[in-house]
Amino acid sequence: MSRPTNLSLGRWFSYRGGTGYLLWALHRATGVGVLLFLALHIVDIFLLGFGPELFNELLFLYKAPWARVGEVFLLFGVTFHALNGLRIIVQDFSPRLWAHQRRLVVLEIVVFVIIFLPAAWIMITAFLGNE
Amino acid sequence: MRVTFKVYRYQPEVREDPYYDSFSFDAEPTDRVLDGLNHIKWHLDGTLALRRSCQHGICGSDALRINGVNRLACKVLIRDVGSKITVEPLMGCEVIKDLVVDMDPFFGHYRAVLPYFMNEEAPPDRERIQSVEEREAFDDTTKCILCAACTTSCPSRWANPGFLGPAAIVQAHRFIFDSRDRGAADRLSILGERSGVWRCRTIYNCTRACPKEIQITKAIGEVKRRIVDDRS
Amino acid sequence: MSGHRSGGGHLRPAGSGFEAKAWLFMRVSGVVLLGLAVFHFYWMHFAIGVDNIDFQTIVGRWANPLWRLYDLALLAFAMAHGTNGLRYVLEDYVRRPGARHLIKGVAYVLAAILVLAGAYIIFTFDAAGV
Amino acid sequence: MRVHEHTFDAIVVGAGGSGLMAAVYLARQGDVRTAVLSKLYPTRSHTGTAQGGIGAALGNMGEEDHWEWHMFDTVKGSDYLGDQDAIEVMCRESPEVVYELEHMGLPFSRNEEGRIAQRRFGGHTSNYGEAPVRRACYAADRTGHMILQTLYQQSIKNDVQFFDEYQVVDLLIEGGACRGAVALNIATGELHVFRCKALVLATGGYGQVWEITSNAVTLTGDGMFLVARRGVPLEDMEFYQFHPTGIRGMGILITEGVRGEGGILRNHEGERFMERYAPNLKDLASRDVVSRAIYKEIRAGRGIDGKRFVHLDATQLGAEVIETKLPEIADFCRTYLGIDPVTEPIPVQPTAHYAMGGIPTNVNGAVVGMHGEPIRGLYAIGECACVSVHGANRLGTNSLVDLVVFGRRAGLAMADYCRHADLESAGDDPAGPAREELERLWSTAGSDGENAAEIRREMKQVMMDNVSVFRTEELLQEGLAKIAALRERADRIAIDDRSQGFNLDLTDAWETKGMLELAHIMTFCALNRTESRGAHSREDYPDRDDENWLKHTLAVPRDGSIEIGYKPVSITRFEPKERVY
Ligand SMILES: Cc1cc2nc3c(=O)[nH]c(=O)nc-3n(C[C@H](O)[C@H](O)[C@H](O)COP(=O)(O)OP(=O)(O)OC[C@H]3O[C@@H](n4cnc5c(N)ncnc54)[C@H](O)[C@@H]3O)c2cc1C
Ligand code: HEM
Ligand code: SF4
Ligand code: F3S
Ligand code: FES
Repeated sequence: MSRPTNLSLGRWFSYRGGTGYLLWALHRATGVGVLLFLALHIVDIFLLGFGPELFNELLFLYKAPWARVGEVFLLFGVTFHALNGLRIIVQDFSPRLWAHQRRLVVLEIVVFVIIFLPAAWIMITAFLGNE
Repeated sequence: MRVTFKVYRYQPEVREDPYYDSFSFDAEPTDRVLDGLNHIKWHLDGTLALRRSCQHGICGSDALRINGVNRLACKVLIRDVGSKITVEPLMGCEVIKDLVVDMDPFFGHYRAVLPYFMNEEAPPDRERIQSVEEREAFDDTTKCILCAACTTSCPSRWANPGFLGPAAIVQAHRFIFDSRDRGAADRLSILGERSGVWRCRTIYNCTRACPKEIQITKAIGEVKRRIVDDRS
Repeated sequence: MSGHRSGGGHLRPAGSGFEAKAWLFMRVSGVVLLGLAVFHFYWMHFAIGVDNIDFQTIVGRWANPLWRLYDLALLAFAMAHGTNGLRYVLEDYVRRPGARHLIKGVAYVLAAILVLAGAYIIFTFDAAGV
Repeated sequence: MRVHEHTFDAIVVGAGGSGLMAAVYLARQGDVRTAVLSKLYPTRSHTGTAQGGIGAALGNMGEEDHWEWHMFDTVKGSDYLGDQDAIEVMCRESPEVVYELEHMGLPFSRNEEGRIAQRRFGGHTSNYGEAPVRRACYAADRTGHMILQTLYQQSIKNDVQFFDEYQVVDLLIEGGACRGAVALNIATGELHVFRCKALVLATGGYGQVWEITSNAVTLTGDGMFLVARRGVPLEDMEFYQFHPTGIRGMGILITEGVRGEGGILRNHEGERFMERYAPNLKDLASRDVVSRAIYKEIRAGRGIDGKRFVHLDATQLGAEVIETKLPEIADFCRTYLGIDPVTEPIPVQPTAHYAMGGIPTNVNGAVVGMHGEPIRGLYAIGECACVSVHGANRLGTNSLVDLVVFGRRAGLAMADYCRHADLESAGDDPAGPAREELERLWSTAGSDGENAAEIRREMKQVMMDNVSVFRTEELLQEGLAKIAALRERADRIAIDDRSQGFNLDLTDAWETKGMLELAHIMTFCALNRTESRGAHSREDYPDRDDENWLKHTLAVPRDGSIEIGYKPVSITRFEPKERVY
């Protein structure tokens, strides 16, 4: 007879953790996401070796509208992952900052918004302007 | 005020699968959640099983998942959680019955970090001297009551039941940073293993869950630093 | 069920410290990537802009060997960092030991292929020759 | 029902401070096979809640101190009922055991020199009663927690074998010897017979018989009940300590350390009323004195707003002292009362706290019967035992000393005994009576009958109203009758839970019946003792009566009633005097 453990995928998400929990989930998701993009990116760069025709042809893939939406996601992922990673690193190397985690998180979010929103704006308007 | 408790039930001798039961009754806002559970057990349904003892947050018996987050039932008042209260056993532990979980793996991990004072030098006639500052360095982690609220709130532990978990690291920290102890190297080599501190992803659920308000993530961070520093 | 011994053994003998090194590497590479990847991203996406990138952009760029070096470092650090990150994720979610080994193995092979392919093109790309 | 069998040399029942100390000493011998049985995980034991400190005349705080002074204070605190030979052993050995605890790693708070920090506590004085002295060694207000943790850690280090969540439900005492115990494995509902040469009871107190209590819900006096029903007497059961400062309505303890650090009791008029009752030690007089004073204030209508509580004012201590030396107390006030002790007074009322009486033993923890005869192989230590070092009233910090001093002595004595004794037969079906008793309870599951929780609630009320701080013949007679009625009803208890595993409905009912027996014995003994001494305060006999009552009571249930016997008090150094603070 196997006993239940009160643990399932649903419960994972239903645990009311703090911002730390949310940030970790995002860090993980963006890390993996950026890695997947990187894999794709290496493949297309590799195609350089087959000459400009193929490469330029494929580049339009990046310029398709759905790819431009993806670009905003990529911006989000890289910016968030970088900032959140930086926060973790800073805390790791001065543990006394752990006690101020909440303030560091607020700082992180503020900096994120300051960078991400204008950059995303530029990206979107540049794209719309080109259409 | 009228409260409704939604309680996780698992009665293996009666029914194979877990289910939820609801109980509504009148309670004071200043009652502890534990008082509500006792009321259920004593007057509404005697089959409810839960552990409890001291009733004031010292013995560590009644860590439960209350409204989605780990707390001691005897340290939260009803007014702090509202009139709809969901009570479940700790996550990632085998449930024995209702709210009672198997704590053996938890204590197994506790024992794995050599949680006892080690110093084979002959002691002085009187006490070993320790300055107020040296004593302060590990004060926070001496408070741990082994309630398991932290370890069972850690997603890294849910994913990896082998992870020693924050409570065991807290207990190890208490000795590693005790100026009188000589066993730090042994403990650090255990904590430096795969299932040790490196499984901690600084998620912080543990620190939020700790009823003794121990800065657990900070303590884990100090242990990580110590391992890295000792290697270089 | 009989009484348990409270005496606790060691989990395992002291290991190589691989996890400690991996931890430290994630931090160091993180800081490095903060420079390399972020600059790269903002340069390509804002300074130049995706619309303006084509074969010639790269040709121009790689004419300077320093840029090749830059991209090589970016490739190496990002892939090492990302692959180790992927290892963390897989170790968390793939519970069955056999499957875990298999999937990790496949991931490492793929990562290695990508790094080799990327390095190959960076080294061998001959703008004049095309 | 399946019954499992185990054989050991020594069995420790209870894993609080006293049980673990004995276990560590037994395990260190190497050649005595020992097991510890506990109905709770060891770290859940109530020793962990002890706050204020452990008394030892170390003289670390720049004040002179001597174990003889400690002894005098203890004798005086006990209202001269404590056995002075035993008190001498305890006070002389206490510095040694405190150092030993420190060497085991216990993280005491430190003074400027890096030595163990000490603070004042009620009734502890220098130079035979002259002025308060700093004698209580402490680890913030978590002293008991640290003792429990440290001893559990040492048990792990010494490879002690534990049976956690095994509740002992019967003792195999026959023919003047103890041959083992029968325990219920709570998780499975199966019975286990543990045969052994020597067994020590360390099951703690029974504060759950009262309504307002500082004691855990699991402190139900199992050990005392188990020996009593096997014909071993209990000593001095009429003496039960009410601690002056429990959180109003909840009973959660506010350590005497608050007053030790300078906290003051005030009535509705803001008056420091202890000045009237104990001009010399004031708020630091011994507990019986302070508890009575609070009751008198309440009766005179000077409780806060005329209600049944007074104020403990710690506001003059300052945030620094409260946060560093009394952090747990601050946390309790904030969590349960929603007040901040730094700026507001704490509402307190006396709370049932500590059993001075218990299983009679000698200074090695060996249990002695009604006529001084030893019960071979049976030992008792800690709060369930009566050595008697606390007499009619225990001084703060002396229980923790008692645990470790006599825990150690019993461990050593048992090891010695085991080497020479043989394992005695426990009969054909040692688990028989326990099995019948539990099966009878089980068979009531789901049927109509009395609710154990309701009976417990009424018992607590009766004990609070009739047998607490002030007692009279009338109150006690009434209490006795009510308890008798409750005992009768308890025979008709029906439980809800019919399952085997983790049936806490069953154990609750079993404990309720045990507590009623203890309540009966206690009330009977209180009625029997027609004087006032220490915690036993008879308004109809307000004076201490050394002529007739300078003796210990022994009480054993016999055919539905209680048989009473007496034993003399050991007086070696200090002749009884009037007790003023
Ligand atoms: C709130 C509070 C504060 C206190 N502060 C102080 C202080 O500052 N200084 C001081 O000196 N004293 C203090 N005391 C008193 C002192 O802490 C206790 O008297 C002492 O801890 C009792 O220890 P013990 O070893 O006898 O039993 P406990 O620690 O109570 O342990 C009892 C053990 O017996 C086990 N047990 C019980 N029944 C059974 C059974 N049927 N089968 C198996 N196992 C069983 C339990 O599981 C537990 O392990 C305080 C007490 C309280 C309540
Ligand atoms: C831009 C600068 C970057 C910084 C500062 C950074 C920082 C970090 C840090 C500190 C961690 C470790 C987290 C932990 O140990 O718990 C981490 C994990 C990770 N990183 Fe990065 N990183 C960066 C860029 C990248 C890039 C470019 C990728 C993709 C290729 C990536 C993929 C990952 C992955 C997959 C993880 C694992 C996540 C997890 O375990 O939850 N990172 N990063
Ligand atoms: S660290 Fe805190 S949450 Fe974790 S076991 Fe200890 S007291 Fe409980
Ligand atoms: S929740 Fe877990 S990941 Fe670390 S910070 Fe706490 S142990
Ligand atoms: S009952 Fe002891 S911590 Fe809640």
